[in-house]
Amino acid sequence: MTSATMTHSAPATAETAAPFLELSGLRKAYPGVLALDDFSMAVSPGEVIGIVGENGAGKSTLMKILGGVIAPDAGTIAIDGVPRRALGVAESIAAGIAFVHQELNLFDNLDVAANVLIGREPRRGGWLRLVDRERQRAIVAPILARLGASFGTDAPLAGLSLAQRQMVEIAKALSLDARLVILDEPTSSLPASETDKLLGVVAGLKAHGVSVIFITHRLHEVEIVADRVIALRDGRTAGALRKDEIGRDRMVRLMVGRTLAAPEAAPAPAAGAVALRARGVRTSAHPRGGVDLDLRRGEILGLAGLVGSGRSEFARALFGVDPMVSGELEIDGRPFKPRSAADAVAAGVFLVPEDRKSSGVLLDLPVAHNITLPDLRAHSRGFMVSAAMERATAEAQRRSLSIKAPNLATETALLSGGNQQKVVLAKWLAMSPRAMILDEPTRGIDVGAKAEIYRIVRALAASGVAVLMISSDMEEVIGVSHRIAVMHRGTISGILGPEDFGEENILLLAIGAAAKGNRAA
Amino acid sequence: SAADKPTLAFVVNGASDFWKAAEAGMRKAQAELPGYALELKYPEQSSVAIQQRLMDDLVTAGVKGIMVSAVDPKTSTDGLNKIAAQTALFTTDSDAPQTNRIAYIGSSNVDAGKQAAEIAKKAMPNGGKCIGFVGLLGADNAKERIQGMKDGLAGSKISLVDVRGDDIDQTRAKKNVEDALVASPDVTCMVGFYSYNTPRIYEALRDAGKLGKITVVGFDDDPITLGGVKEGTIAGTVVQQPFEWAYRGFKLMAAYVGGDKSGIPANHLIIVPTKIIAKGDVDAYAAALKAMAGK
Amino acid sequence: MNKKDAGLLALILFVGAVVAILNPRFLLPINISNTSNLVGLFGLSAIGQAFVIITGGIELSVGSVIALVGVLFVDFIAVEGVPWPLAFAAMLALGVAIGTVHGLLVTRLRMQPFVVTLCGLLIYRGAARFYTQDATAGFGFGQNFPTLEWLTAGRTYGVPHSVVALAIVATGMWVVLHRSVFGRHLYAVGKNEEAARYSGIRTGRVVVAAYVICGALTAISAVFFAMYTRSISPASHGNFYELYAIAAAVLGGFSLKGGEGSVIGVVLGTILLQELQNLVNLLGIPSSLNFSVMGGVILAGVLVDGQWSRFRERRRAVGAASTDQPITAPK
Amino acid sequence: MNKKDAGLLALILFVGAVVAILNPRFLLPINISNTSNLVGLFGLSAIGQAFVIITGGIELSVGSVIALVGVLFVDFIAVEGVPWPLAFAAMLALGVAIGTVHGLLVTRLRMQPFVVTLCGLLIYRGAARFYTQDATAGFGFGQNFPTLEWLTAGRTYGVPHSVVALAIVATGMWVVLHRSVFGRHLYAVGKNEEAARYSGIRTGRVVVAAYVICGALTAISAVFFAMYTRSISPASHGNFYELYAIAAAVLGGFSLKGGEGSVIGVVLGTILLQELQNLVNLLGIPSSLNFSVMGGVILAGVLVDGQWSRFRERRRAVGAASTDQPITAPK
Ligand SMILES: Nc1ncnc2c1ncn2[C@@H]1O[C@H](COP(=O)(O)OP(=O)(O)OP(=O)(O)O)[C@@H](O)[C@H]1O
Ligand SMILES: Nc1ncnc2c1ncn2[C@@H]1O[C@H](COP(=O)(O)OP(=O)(O)OP(=O)(O)O)[C@@H](O)[C@H]1O
Ligand SMILES: [Mg+2]
Ligand SMILES: [Mg+2]
Repeated sequence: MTSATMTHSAPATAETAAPFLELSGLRKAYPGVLALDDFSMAVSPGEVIGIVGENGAGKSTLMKILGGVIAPDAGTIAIDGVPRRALGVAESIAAGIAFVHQELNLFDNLDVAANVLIGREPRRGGWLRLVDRERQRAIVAPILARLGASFGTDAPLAGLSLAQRQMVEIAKALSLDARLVILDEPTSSLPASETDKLLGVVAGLKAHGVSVIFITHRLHEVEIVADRVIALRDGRTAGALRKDEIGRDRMVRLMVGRTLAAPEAAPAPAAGAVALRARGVRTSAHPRGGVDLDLRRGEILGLAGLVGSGRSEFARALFGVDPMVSGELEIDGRPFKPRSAADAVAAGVFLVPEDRKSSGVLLDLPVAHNITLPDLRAHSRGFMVSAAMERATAEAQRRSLSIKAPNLATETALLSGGNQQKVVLAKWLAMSPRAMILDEPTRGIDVGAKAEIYRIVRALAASGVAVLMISSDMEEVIGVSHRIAVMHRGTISGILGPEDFGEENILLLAIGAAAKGNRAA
Repeated sequence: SAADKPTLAFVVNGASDFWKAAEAGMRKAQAELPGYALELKYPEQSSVAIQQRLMDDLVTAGVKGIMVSAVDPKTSTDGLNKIAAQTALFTTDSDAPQTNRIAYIGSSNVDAGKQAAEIAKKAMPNGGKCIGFVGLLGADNAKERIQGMKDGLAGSKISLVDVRGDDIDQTRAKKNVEDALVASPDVTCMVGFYSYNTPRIYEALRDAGKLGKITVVGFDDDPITLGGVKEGTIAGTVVQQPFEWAYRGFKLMAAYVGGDKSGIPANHLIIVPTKIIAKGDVDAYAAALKAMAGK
Repeated sequence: MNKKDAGLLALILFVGAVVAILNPRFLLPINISNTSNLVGLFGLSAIGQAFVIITGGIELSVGSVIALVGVLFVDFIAVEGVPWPLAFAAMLALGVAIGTVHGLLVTRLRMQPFVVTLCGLLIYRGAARFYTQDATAGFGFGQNFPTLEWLTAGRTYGVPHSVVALAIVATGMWVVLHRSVFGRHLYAVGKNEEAARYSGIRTGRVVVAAYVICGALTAISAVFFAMYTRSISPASHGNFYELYAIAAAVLGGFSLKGGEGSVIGVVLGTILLQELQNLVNLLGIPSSLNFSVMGGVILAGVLVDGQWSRFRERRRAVGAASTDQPITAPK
Repeated sequence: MNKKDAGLLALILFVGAVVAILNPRFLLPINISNTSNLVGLFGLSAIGQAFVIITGGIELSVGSVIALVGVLFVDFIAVEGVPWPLAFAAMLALGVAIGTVHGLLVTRLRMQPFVVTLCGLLIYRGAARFYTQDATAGFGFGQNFPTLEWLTAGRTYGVPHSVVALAIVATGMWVVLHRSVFGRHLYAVGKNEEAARYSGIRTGRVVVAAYVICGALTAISAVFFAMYTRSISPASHGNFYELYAIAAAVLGGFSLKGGEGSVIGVVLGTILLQELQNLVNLLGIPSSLNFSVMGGVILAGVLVDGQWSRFRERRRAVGAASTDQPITAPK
């Protein structure tokens, strides 16, 4: 941080300093939904505010208003006591608000330094407005160092992993000399180790007198860093908690309006036959690895590991969308060589992909069309789609998964994240799966919807389906799985039975060390 | 008003300056035919389909007579007959003798080609090697002119070794000349078969400093072509008389529609011969053009 | 028929009414018959184009294919003496082959449709010109093919058979696009190829099929064009016809991003374009302005449509703010 | 110069070598001078097109603008007697105005660039034809503008001044695109418009600026074309030139999706295209095959480039697997 920041933030503590940002009566409507309603809040220098809320509660909407990306329909935003109706992006930046968006805003065709300083390039050459590359490097390099990044300022962004990209996004916010940094689900694609690093950065910002707004669905992170928590529900403030009041149960109660039972222990796995057998499966991300795994009927096998350990690639290879470099697969004892997703679907191997928006659902199709899409032929007479058969299937799924949608013709985009994820599940449950692969099935989904998804997954396993659940959420892996396999550099570094479940064991295996009391590796 | 008068239309084969003289002929005819509304129509593209639909629409609009320079007369027999069944149809520029057209008024492209050969023979008594340039190699008028020229050159020491097409793209027309100068240094004569080819030859030769060293034979009466002829750097040009076609054509149509069929010769052909314009003829020709345009 | 299509139909009728008032001969059966004949010809290739556009692709080689198929077909039957049904089958096969190659280049080798079909535009045009050495392909005097001519260029009670062909093809393609499994897959692929693939759709095949349909329909329309003009100058025949087809689709409510549009829309778009050409000729507007009128109407149509949609959306947003979104209530 | 550009340069040299062996006259200074003159003319408009393509747009009206500006410019100076610097300024202003309108329609009214510029293609062509009533605009015999002619069509030591103009423009645009803030914003907008907007870039302005640059460069190239042909037939002048410009950009490594490409690439692409045209004439290939040769080479070039990138990517993936992500131990 440079002197600019220091002058803004006299060494005052969060409790005593006067707020520099005050929001009052903010309101924002979208087609069919009131995303934010009469919202007020004040931010003091050096304060870390956690914002929690279910999917669609309005968190991102609030932040977009602060970032100047959208304008509120009503209300005022006062900065240093000067009230305004709305901010533009440039005004927001000028006011010292930095923003790490939930959806990454990076450019594949530029290098790291250009990405960090995009829109604020150091200039030379007068009216020619050339980019001063030397100064650009000089500004970005220390920030990368501070974040402990393993890549340099000139690295092309195209070569970076998701986690590394998230770091670039954070570097961007830091480079702004901000008075307020907004992090919208910054950890949703980060593993525990990177998350810790990020939480450290947040503490550092606070120490420099910078305020932070931290949005996340991972409630324990809020417990660690936040001075204050505001819970949103249906666009309204559902309540606020002081530092000493912050706790998982209280937050959940504010978010959903009641307490949630902790996830029940997984029922004992039925000793089913092997449904899916993988031997030496290698993918292009880890051509030196090789996955050996047996997935049994009726079990939920958790697959943990660090980002980039190759879990998603393995899942996609099973599903036929990514090529397998080598290795063999069997389904119910018969060889299985999926060359496309269609092959996998025909064999009863289904995938709920990591990225719901780009590959899970077709956002502007009606819910019913999404549900029957993979199996349209079964809903057709001759080659004509039968609307009646389609409606029947979709209705059945809607009921059994309790999908909340005005009706089946609603565009899927209008549903909340959790309900969209249920639609993804519904399209596979309507066919009869043999093996179901779930890749981060609750990513970006709120606690209430999570619990429902767990219920669905358990019911699925209980009906004899083999379930492989990839997750970076420790609570989830431990709470839902019957067994946990841990992946490291494209190989399975160990498999844990329920007796050995524990965060430490999983992490040790994830970094390639042996777990304590590990039996099954 | 114009709408009440019987309408006669002259349909050309595509947008080109060539037909500006025909417009002048039409104006002269109009002055003498106050009882008729005369129109000259350009199809928006030089294509059979578009010309056909233009004529269909004219028939629908109730024209009493059409004189057409068919884009492709040889193969348009049925289409032209369809028009002829509904209105008085005349042809011009290139004939369609198999159709039920009432008469053809125009010149012969083969004869024009032969006249070009005359210019070449006169300019190069010791023989030479010619290369030609044209817009569309496959078009009938191009083929007939090329054939006529070859026929006219037969037996002389002059040969037409190649003809390059440019798709009526002026940039390529000029570049083709430049490339020909590079590719065939032994060429002693160049022929511009379409009206714009000769000016492009003239300019490319001028740029290359070869003006006057290579014999240029032209067609039609682009101002640059006429200027070159007068200057002596172009050996001569063969001109058609679209002014006459339009003027006499409209008069003929008006008479025919009015019931007077005496103007139609027995062979249904009214040939307006092409002319060679050499250095000494330019001034008189230009003056005549001016007079015809009524300016 | 959706709202967009209805709006387009209203526009067609309105323009028609204005023209009819200015020149009542517009309504003569023969004029309607002539214009609808061209609607038939251009409509066939426009429907083919529509299938490609729905996948988010574009087919720029249409005009060149019409020229190539035209010269080959006429040459086969008029010069080589091939029986016309055989020649027609060969042309259909050629269209399918061209579509397949384009589809495979786009899906297997991941080339951009614009690039693939731009190269096609150049290559097929050159091939057509080379085949006849730039000469016009046409029928000799008195060379007649009564059955073929009746089928392609004939009229029954004044209805041109090209319109009958368009009606049959449009009906068939309407069923395929709006009612069949394949049509559903087409829309899915056009909207989001990746999500469609992850749903187990063989997206490559769907896209190839769209190009094949386009190739086949283009070949059919090429034969109709050839029998209409009876003369194919390979350098100019069909020039810019792909733009007419694309313009018809765009007027008919298609998005070039894919995943949107209807068969009725593209047929109505074709009708409007031909109506415009007809009115230029009938109202005595200088034909040099023909292109400008067409461009102006397309621009205005798309503009009004876009602004109208945005207006409606904004209104919906305001109206909806009062009602609440159903949320995931915990049980 | 990146690897793609180097590959293209190698291809140009290789083709040149083959042609030179088959016909040594290819290397005559006058031939190189003539061909480079056309590279200059087409290169100017291709660079303009490149700016639009980088934003993910496309400019189809280039050929029509070249015709419209051509007839107006020649008419102004040859008939109306406007001093040529004034006429040139007016043409530049027209180009800028056209670019501004296109840019605003694309950004403000959110119309698709393909649709906007397709309408432009039709409207400007019609306007050019209407302006001269389809007559050719040209100079009278002996009508000379020595300074203007020397500037646009002259040569110095055999170097055509169009090449000098291209060199100046290309250098300037290289700085703009690859070194300036605006250039960086162009790439950002082309790759991810939304993210660029979130980064505080005024994306609308950037896109409009790209269309304005394209309009201005097209107007300049139109004046050069007009002074080269000295005669503008409004119905055919510049037909398909937009496709040449797009083809040059695509050959030069641009993606029509936006965000990719370099000034050197588009210049090299233009050189290759003109080299191909030149070889058709020099090797005595029938001119009917001209288009096919061009199409074939573009297809092959893009194909090889695409497959080569994919191959390299796969190899890189394999190579990268040995190094792992940095990780920290759990607490
Ligand atoms: N551009 C938009 N158009 C229409 N509706 C929108 C738009 N953006 C957000 N919404 C709706 O506004 C509501 C609030 O969304 P917002 O993104 O703020 O939620 P969130 O609390 O960030 O949820 P999540 O935890 O899923 O990120 C949701 O119902 C959402 O569907
Ligand atoms: N968006 C991305 N861009 C570039 N590389 C990526 C991206 N996502 C993953 N990778 C790379 O692909 C390889 C395998 O990643 P994969 O997604 O299979 O890992 P994972 O264990 O599933 O992690 P995640 O938690 O991100 O799903 C890694 O080398 C990673 O760096
Ligand atoms: Mg959010
Ligand atoms: Mg993953």
